[in-house]
Amino acid sequence: MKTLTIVLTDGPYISEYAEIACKLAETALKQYQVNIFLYLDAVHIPKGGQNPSFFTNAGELFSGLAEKGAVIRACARCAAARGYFPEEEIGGSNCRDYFPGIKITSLYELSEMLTKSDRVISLSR
Amino acid sequence: MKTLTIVLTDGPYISEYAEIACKLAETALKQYQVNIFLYLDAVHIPKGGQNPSFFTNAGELFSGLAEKGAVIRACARCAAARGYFPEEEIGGSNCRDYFPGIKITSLYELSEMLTKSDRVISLSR
Amino acid sequence: MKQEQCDVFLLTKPPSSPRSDLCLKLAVRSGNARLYLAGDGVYHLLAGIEELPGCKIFACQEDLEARAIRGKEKVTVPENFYAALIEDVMEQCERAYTF
Amino acid sequence: MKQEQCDVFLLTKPPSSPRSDLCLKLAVRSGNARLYLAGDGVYHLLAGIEELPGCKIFACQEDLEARAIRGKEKVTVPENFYAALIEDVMEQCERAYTF
Amino acid sequence: MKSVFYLLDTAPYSSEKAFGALNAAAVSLNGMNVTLGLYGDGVYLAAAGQDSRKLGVPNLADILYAYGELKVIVHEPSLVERDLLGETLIETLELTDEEDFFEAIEGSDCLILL
Amino acid sequence: MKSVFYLLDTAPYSSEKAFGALNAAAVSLNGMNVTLGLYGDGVYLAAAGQDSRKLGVPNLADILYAYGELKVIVHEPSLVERDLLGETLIETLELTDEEDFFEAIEGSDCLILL
Repeated sequence: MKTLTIVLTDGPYISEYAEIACKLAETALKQYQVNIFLYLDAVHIPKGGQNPSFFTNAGELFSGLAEKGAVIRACARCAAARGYFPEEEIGGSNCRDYFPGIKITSLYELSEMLTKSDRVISLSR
Repeated sequence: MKTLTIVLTDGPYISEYAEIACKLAETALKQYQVNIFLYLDAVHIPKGGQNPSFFTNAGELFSGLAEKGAVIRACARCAAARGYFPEEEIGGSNCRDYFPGIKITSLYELSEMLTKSDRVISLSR
Repeated sequence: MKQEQCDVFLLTKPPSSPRSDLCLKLAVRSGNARLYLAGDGVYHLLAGIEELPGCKIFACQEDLEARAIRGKEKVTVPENFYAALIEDVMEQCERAYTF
Repeated sequence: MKQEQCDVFLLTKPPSSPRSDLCLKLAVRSGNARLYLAGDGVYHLLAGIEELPGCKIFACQEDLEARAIRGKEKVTVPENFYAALIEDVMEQCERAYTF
Repeated sequence: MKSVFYLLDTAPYSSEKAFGALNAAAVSLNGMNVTLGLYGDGVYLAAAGQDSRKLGVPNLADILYAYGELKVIVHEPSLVERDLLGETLIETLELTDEEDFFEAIEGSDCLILL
Repeated sequence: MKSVFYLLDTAPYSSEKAFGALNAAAVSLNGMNVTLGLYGDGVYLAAAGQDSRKLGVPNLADILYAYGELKVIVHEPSLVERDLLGETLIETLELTDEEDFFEAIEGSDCLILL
């Protein structure tokens, strides 16, 4: 099975890239392995408790992607800077502030993802 | 006493505006009233638990400003979208995820701040 | 859906962005580019991007509608933009770029 | 420190930014502008911004050093950039703008 | 401050900034003289016929209509650069040349860019 | 993927993107052929003599030196546009014209912009 990796750097709402990434991943998941690496501000995307009155909940969207098999990882340095930390794993996540299915990992995971990918898409402002 | 209001829209670390705002506010507080309104991604600035290994902790900087008298408020809609909610007030904050001294308020507070200001500085990418 | 080898470009930036310039330069160099416009990328239709040599243009319906930009004769608006894009990116193209 | 009425501009964007253009246009219109360069704003020194008519230029020392940009004869590098800026913004100027 | 000029220089929909600028301008109407200036990529907000239902986000043109008392001016050179001058534009907006646009900025007590 | 081209088109220090691009390029050295391309405002990273101590942030030039095995190319037309060509530049970087820069992008298995 071919693999697509998506690299994101923007947080939710401020730009539309979380939503575009979600549409790409949703489509690709029907046939392919999908990895998503959350870098810089994108580590805010899986934060629990989002309640955007006028937009679609980005955390739920990404949690849904993880449920469908997407491997979603957040950069540990970027996450720690912004107050998200890895702890013991519950519900497929190792961060209590994150939606299920999304883990904090080292930046080396990005390199691993790229090595195993057939295509890479990066989206950023 | 004259009043300076600073409007921010970027989150911490991704841009240097939180730090520049802090330098401006720190200086202005010696003589003036300082208001800071956190809008859009800037509502991430007061998040607790930030641990940026290579940068200065933005949450601590802003909490320090509040301690010195700066009035720092975050937009309720932007905060809710990103998972921050007002609850009962503890330590000068009404959000359990925020550093002390920084409150979530309605966007109307921005208008109030502007009306009462002698100068306004907005910083954004 | 066999086709000759092409390069795919996903462009989400408006014409004013330096990233748009870079994207279009690479697309013209490709000689056989499939340029997918989403987000603010659809604003390139105002500037006549469909005349770019060697580029076949696709635009995203919902982004066109939100931004009130009309499609054009030489521009394909797929029923499912992201399905068409993913198929091209994963199966059809030699190189894939995102701007 | 009495001085004639001026306008203050804080510019933190590099020359490529459209906001820099807007800032410099307004500064030239002012006729008596005090232009404070911080952050990427200090890159304007490479392009000779100190020759802009009617503009007095100030630059932030720590931003110059980080970016390896040298000061210039006509450019003031205050010992305390933010103190000078706040004094100008709060007490001296007629209008204050940030870009 | 008795007046505020919000300058929007980013395109609608791709970022929250246009939505944020509209909301901020709207709340400021309460007690201040407010101008929203569309400049650079911000002028894309002037296009008539926006329909964001399929995108699932607020229709920003509808918000403009909803605050009819908000003064919105459009920097005409930015429209020209973006090939928008020949398109149908929202009729409640006021096209201004660069001189008038700058005078509106200079005539306001403060300028806010998001 | 056996090779990756990271394109940095934002200036250092004002944003985390330069720091992020350097770190991402550095970890990718482990098993991939990596090129970091400085383009547009990204070429400001090429200036020699950066000293960020007073700013209290990492010295990005030092990170470049620390990863000597990282191939860094600089888009010369961007340097010229920014009046940087006459300045002292970090000597380990390779200046390339537009043709060579684009060929380096096209010769990589993927292009990542942060």
